[in-house]
This record gives sequence, C-alpha cells and structure tokens, in this order.
Amino acid sequence: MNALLLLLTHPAARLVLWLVLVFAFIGFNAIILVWVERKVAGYVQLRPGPLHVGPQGLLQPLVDGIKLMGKQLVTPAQGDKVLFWAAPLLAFAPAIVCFLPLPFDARFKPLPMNLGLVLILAFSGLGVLSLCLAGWGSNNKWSLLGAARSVAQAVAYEVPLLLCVLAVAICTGSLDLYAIAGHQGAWPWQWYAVKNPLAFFIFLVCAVAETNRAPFDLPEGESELTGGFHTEYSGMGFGLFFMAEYANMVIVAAVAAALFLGGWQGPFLPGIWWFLLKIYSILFFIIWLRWTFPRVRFDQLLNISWKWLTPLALFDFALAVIVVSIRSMK
Amino acid sequence: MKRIKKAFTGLKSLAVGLGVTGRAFYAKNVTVIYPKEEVDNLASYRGHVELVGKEDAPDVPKCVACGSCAKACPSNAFTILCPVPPKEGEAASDPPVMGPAPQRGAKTPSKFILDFSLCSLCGQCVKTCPTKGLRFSNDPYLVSFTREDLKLDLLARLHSQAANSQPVPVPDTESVDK
Amino acid sequence: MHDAFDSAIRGDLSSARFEPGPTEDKLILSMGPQHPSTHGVLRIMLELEGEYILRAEPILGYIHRMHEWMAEQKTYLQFIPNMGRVDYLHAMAWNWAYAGAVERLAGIEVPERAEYIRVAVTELNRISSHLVWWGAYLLDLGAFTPILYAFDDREQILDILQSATGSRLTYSYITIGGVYDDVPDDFRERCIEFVNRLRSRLPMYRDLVTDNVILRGRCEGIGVLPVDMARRYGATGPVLRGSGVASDVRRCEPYGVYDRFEFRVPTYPEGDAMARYKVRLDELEASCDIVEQVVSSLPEGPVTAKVSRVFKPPKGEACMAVEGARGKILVHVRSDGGLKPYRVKLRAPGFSNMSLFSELAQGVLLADAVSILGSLDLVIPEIDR
Amino acid sequence: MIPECIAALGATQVVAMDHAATGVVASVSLAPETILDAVAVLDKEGYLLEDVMASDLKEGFEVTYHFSLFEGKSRLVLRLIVSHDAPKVPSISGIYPGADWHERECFDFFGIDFTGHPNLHHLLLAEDFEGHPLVKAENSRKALVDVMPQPWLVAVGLAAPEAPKVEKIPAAAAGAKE
Repeated sequence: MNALLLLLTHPAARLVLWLVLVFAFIGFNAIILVWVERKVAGYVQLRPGPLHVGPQGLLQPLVDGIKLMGKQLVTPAQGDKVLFWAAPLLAFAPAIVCFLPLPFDARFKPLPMNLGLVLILAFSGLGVLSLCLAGWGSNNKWSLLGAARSVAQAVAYEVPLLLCVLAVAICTGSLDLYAIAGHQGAWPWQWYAVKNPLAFFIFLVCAVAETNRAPFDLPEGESELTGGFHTEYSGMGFGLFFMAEYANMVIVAAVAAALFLGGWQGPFLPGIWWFLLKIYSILFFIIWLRWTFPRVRFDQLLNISWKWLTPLALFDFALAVIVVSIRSMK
Repeated sequence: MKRIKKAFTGLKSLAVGLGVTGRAFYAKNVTVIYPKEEVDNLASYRGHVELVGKEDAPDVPKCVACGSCAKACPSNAFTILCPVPPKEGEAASDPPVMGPAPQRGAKTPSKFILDFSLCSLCGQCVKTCPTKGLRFSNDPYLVSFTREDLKLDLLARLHSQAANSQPVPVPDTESVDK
Repeated sequence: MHDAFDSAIRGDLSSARFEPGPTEDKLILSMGPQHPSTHGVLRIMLELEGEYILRAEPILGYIHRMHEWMAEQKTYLQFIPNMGRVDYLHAMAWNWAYAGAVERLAGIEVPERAEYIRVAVTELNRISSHLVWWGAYLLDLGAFTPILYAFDDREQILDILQSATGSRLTYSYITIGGVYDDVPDDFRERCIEFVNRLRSRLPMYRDLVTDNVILRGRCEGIGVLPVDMARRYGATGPVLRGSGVASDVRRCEPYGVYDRFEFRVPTYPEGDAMARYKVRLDELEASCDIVEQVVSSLPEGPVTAKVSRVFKPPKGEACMAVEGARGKILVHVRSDGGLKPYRVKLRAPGFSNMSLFSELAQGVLLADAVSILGSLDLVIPEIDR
Repeated sequence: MIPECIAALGATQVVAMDHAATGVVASVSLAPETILDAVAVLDKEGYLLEDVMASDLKEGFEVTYHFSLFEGKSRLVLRLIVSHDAPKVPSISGIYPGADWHERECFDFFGIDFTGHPNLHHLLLAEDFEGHPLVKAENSRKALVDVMPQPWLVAVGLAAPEAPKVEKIPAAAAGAKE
C-alpha cells in the first residue's frame, strides 16, 4: 500500500494521473459549457434553452454527444484522407497538453516546470495548423477559404497576445503560471487586471479571436462560408473540433485568470474553487459576447489587430518595462 | 484624435449592446413550451372546414349537396358523393351507384370528403356555400404520416360531434382569443 | 459512378459560363442553392480572387412554380390563394395588387370600410415583413439574437392578423370586392396596443443593433447604389429610397385610401446597405403611424362589394401597382371576358432588385456580398414565382 | 395626361388611357424595329423600367414594356407585336440592364428571341426544359380585339365608338394595325 502511494508521488505517475483527470475534465467541461452556452443563448433570446433532457436540460449535451458518435463519418471524395482525419485529432491533442501547466491550486502541481506559459503559447499555436489541414484536406472551396482566414487571423492576433502576456511576465519576472498567479494577492486590487487593465482588455479580445469565437468566428462564419473549415466534417470529426474549441476556451480563460485575476487565490473558499469561478466568469463573458454581436469583416478583423491592438500592446509592454526598471533601480 | 474618439464611441456602443442582451437575462421568457403549455389564441384560428348541422337536428348537415364548394375550390379538395338516380327503364342498383354532387334528387350528401393535403385554407368554399353549411374548425392539431389520413370524412366528423352530446359550438370564426 | 461524379464536377449550363478563363489563383464557387445567406434556394455563381469577387451571377428558378400559368387555369377568385404564396412575407400586398387589378378591370367599387381594413392589415403585414428582414439580415451578419427579438414582436402582429383573417402567414384575406371578413371588435385596441409596444421597442433595436460599431462597419459604404443605376435596373421600394429617391407607390399613385393618411416616406441619400437598413427601420415607424390613423377612423359599413358567384369581368386589361415591403408590386390582368384570366403577369419587386446584385457585388469581399444580398431584402419565392 | 416626350417615340398609335380603370396613362404601339430608339428616349426622360411582359395573341406575340417615372401617375405601356413564326425583338438590355432578366423570362415562357441579348438562356425554367409553357394552343388564342378594353379599341379604330370618352391622339404613322 505504501509502495503504491509512493508510486503515486513519482512524477511519471502523477503525469498519467493528471492526463486522465484532464481528459475527464475536458469531457465534463465540454458538456457543462455546451449547456451553459445554450442556456445563455436561451435566456438572452427570451426562451428557456434546453429543458427536457435531465434537470433543466442538463443532460442535453450528453445526448447530443451520443448522437454525434452515432453518425456516419463521411470523407469527401477527392479529399486528402490522412490530412482530413488528422486535423480534428491535431486540434484536440494540443489542448490536452496545454492543461498541464495550468495553476488550479498551489498544492497541485502535475509537472514541475518553470516555463508553463511558453508551453501553452507554443502548443496553442498548433491549433491553427489543424484548421489549415482541415480546410486543405476537405477539398472544399468553402473550407479552404475558412482555413486561409484562420491562418491570417491567428498570425495577426498572436502578436498583441504575446505582447500583453509578456508585459505581465516582465512584472512578475517569471514564465511559470504558478509563480505569476502567486505573485498577485487574494484581493482584486492586487490583480494585474486592475494594475494593468489595458493588457487585460487586449488579452480578452485576443483570446476571443484566438479561439475563433464570435464576433471573430471568421474561419467558420456560417452565414458566409457555410461552416468554413468544418463544412465537410460529420459525426465525431466535428465533435472533436467542437470539444477542442471548448477546451481552448477553458485554456485561454484559465491563462487569463492566472495572469490577470490572481489565479487560485481568493478569500474563504479553497483555491480550486476560486480558480474555476474565475475561469467560468470569463467564459460566461465570452459566451455573452457571442450572442450579442454581429460578425466583423475579415479586413476589419485584421485592422483591429494591426492598427489598434498591436500598437496598444507595444505601448503597454514598454510601460511595463519602464515601471519594472524604475522599481528595480530603487 | 478623431479616430480615437470614434473608437471609444464604438466601444461604448458594444457595451450598450451587451447591456441590452444582459437585461434580457432576467426578462420573462416569451416561449410557449409545447406540449406542456398550449397557445391560447386558437378561437380565431381557421383550420380545415367542417359541416354545420341543422339547429334542430345537429347530426344532419345543412348541406344540400349542390356541389358549389367543390366547384369553387381552387385545388379540388372536395369529394362529395350522392347516389346517381337510375336511368330510365333501369332498376335502382343496390348499393346505389355514387357520383359526384350535384345529382338529381339528392338533397343531402352521402359522402363528404375533404382532402386536407390539398386544401390551402382560402375559404372560397365557405364563402360560396348557399346554405351556410360549411364553417372553419379551429383545430390545428392535424398531423399524419400519410396523405390518406388527411382525407377527412366530414359527415362522420359531424356525426361524432353531434353524438358527443355537446351542443354544436356556435360558428365562431370571428371571435377573438383574448 | 465516376462518370456521374465527373459530370457533377463539370457542372451545368450556368457554371459552364464560368469555367473557361479561370487561371491559377481564381476560384469558381457556387454559392447556393443551399447556402445559409441566400435565404431559400438562390444560387450565385462567383468568381473569386482570394476573397474578392470578380464576377457574380445569380441563377434563379429553383422554386419556380409558374404562378402565371396557374392563373390561366383557374377562375379569378380561385387564383387568390396563390398570391399569398408569391411573397409569403408580405402576402397582403400581393393579394391587394391582384384583387385591385381585377377590380379595376371589372369596375368594382370597394366599400370604404374594406379599404380601411385593407390599409390596416397591409401595413401590419409590412411591419412583420420588415421585422423578419431585420432579423434575417443580422443573422447573415452573424448576430443571432436580434431575429428572436424581432420574431417576438412579429408574433404580436400575427396574433392580430390571425384574429381578423384566421391564419398567420398566407391570408387570402383581401379578395375581389373587399375583404374576406370583418375585423373583430377589439381590432382597434389591439392595433393601438401593438403600435405602442413597437414604438417602445424601437429604441432597444437601435441600441442593440443600429448603433453597433460592428454593424456599421459591415453596412456603411457597402454596395453603394447610384440613383441612375437603380432606375435602369428598375429597383423600387426601400432599395430605391435608400438611394435618396422618395418614390413610393402609396404616395405617387395612391391606391385604396392611402391619400387620406399622413405618413413619412423615409429616404437616405447614401445609397449603401446602411441607408437601406435605415429606410426599413424608419418605415416601421411610418407604418405604425398609418395603422394608428386607420384604426382610429375606421368607418362602419359593409366589407365586401357584391361580386357574382360566377364572376366574369368584361374584356380588357388592367394593372395595379402596390407598394410591397420589397418595392413596387405590379399585377397585370388581361381578360377575354371569360371565367378565367387570359393572362396574368406578376411583376415582383425582388426580381428587379436582385438583378442589381451582379453589378453591386463586383470587386467586393465575399462577406460584403452577403451584406449586400441581405440589404436587398430578397424573398426567393417572389423572384422565382 | 400624356407626357410630351411621347411624340418622340415614333409610335404608330398613342392612346391616352384612364389610370383609374387600367393603371396606365398611355398606351403606345410601336413597330418592333423602333423599340430601341423609343426606349432610348424614355431613358433620357428618366423613366424607370418596371417590367417586360409578353402575351400570346392570334396576331402574334404581344410584347409590352411598362415604364414609369419616380413620381406621379406616369405609367406608360409600350406594345409591339411580333409574329409567331419569327418572334424577334431587339433587346433593350443595353439601355436598361434591368430588362435582361425580364427578357430572359419572356424567352423562357414564350420563346421570344431578343436579338442582341448578351445571355439569352433559361432563367426560371430548368435548362433542359423543352417548350414554352405560356404559349397557347392555336384554337385558344384570342385576337387583340377580344382582350383589349373598349376605349382602346375605339381609339385605334378596331371597334365602333359607343361612348366617345377617350380622346384620340393623332399618331405619326396613321392607320390601325391588323
């Protein structure tokens, strides 16, 4: 028994355990988020949303998932079979890795590393590749247009995102999400969202764009591109893209919570609850945006990034550097 | 400077928009959750037509089998059958041969079928009926998997309405729900 | 199997016009007949370079039903239900145009009460049509919520119309010689109630959508339609008024009793999608004004003129123009003195408005094409007839 | 009330019509060859093209063009007749691009050949559709005399004047058509 417990403290075992937990969390979370999304949409639109399966329709996403699994998988004729089916897996896989360095609680470190932020930024970039492959592999012109849009969009928004993340990292002097979160306090005025609201705002906008959520959902833009990159996907192929989208939303919300909202820290409640609460508040905001605004146009989207967000982020970054160097001079 | 001002009014408009949808969160739902609830304005709904019974004998239709509704119908939705009077010198066959109304000597229809799958609810039949023997029902719950089921036997419907002992509801096409 | 596939790729007569010529970096794209923003079954062949449209050609006829042929097979009265199905969003106006043309032909005098009721229901129907357009346009632009708000308001209109006509979409209410039936007693109260409700909702529409910076970015300066081009293409209705021409059939050749009511004909000179958008939103208010005036001065009297059961108009021809939600509806009826019309021609405003699209969409982004298409307010059954 | 520009149209007949009875203010008959010049005049006057309509008569296909101004009761109808055997009409889509689809529709329904049309193929009917649905059978065609209103017939001299209500405008080329 003791040996078994000892085994559990081994890094590899912890990693495996964590991965299992992450899978469970992503699945569970997708169900909850789909439900939240549909409920929010419902209430915003003066209707009740899912209602009949389970209490308050809570089991509806589960039933939908089962339906998706039961669907026939169709590969488009003359599509590239390998790329076509690699794409949804490739969309999903990086999302799992990105969960590793998230600071759910101070006592809770699956993988000791001090470059967590870099890992997330590196792997989240892979998501674009999957959209690109999906668009190319489908041999569908709408998908191709969606893929082209997603690449341009991801490149444009990576820049201000990195800059405002760096502005925070410089202030804390670390790239470890645990350290960055720990650097802030339990109270809102100790958070970077209050100390550096500009960076928080830019991060939020970029987060919405990076996860391809409305009003920046151009790669799928169903009223223009009939679904964009996932036009040709059916069944779980589509399901994986769907899950990846929600997993990515959780990741950006978690990073935002760690960088700007003090991570797990908060009064009274245990850390993990605070962290989840902060994540879900941000997610709720993102969902709320989706059901309120029209979609921006492609060139406007890029203009927002290159003409507004990038200069602002640069300015913010410079400001952070100056503040930090003045402070270190003292 | 002008562009920055424009950007700020833009951001403000976004916030206002969020406010509108945000207020909707605690507004009342407008959905009627069918089948748990039902809509309450069916009284003024004009569904398929039905036969009107005589005041003194609710299971006898006012219809005199003149066939003008069948003639007025833009989509030939009516099949009204009456016994064909035997030709001179021929004995009446049993059962009698049926033919489309009007037939000489037939004062009531023997069969009155409405093919609802053809009907477009225009009401020409109701308007044209000389005896006011047709009216709109207000029953929207008419669903079927086959076209055959939508061939409504209006005589049978009248009989069952009369047999259900309730006094035949007053023709109510003009009343309002609330 | 492979042959079938090859021929599917080769396309048809319409796409064949696009095949010769494309080079490496051009994309020939068939938008529709099933596409979320072609509203029904419109198909547009596109030649794209990147996302810029080099050439666009609408292809019609996917729900062509040959109403004009049907008219020749039916009696005058039997054709009435067809009219509601030409443009299901503004069925009343089409009903009126046809009934009015036949009345002109036969010289039927319509009772005054019927004329008033016609104005009221047509204007209510126009509001409901504009509300659907508003919601659907925003759906095209990626906003999901407004259409449900619009439908909430529209349901109130449909309830009122149902109380008068018995149905909610295709009414067959305006018939030759008047209207099918009288309106219920509380028609007036309900109309006033609705008008007040809509007026209180319009500021919300403005806050949520009209002032929205994203929407303005998607509409302003998009699809600019000069007056001269609009004239040559025969554009009418809000599309023409969005180019600054105050042309409205209700004003310039008043039919029914429209000349007795005060209302505004909104125009905006910009000619872009936003101008067309604003014209329609202003028309909501204008229609509210008309409804209010009608119901407060509704005269008593019969609602139908005497029309013989065997209706035979004298030989001759007549046409009637009606201002529909999409523009000028024109119905020509030609009679040879028989039971059935000799020829009926339906001029659908959407048909002419749609023919503008090829020229407007040249050189714009794909997303702008969606925005332009939406701003023309097309109802495909009306275009295809 | 007939606009002045009508004199420049080169019409064979111009008949003022009663707007309240027919919806148009003037009916202008033309020879098919002169349609392009006439339409060019209307274009200069700022007329809007409403539609192009065809109907099948004994005399041939009658093609009518409806034009109106932005304001006022101003609808003009231009009519011309082409034979059934060689229905050729010059296309006006070069002047009024909006006529493009209307002419294609007439081609669809009647098989009228609009010469000079850039893209004359099926618009509403399927591309493999054979025949022209609105072309009538030989015996059910009616002559112009049977489908035109009495005042017009009187004005062009096809019928004896009963009630001289409508003024006749002397046209450039005299003589009734037929």
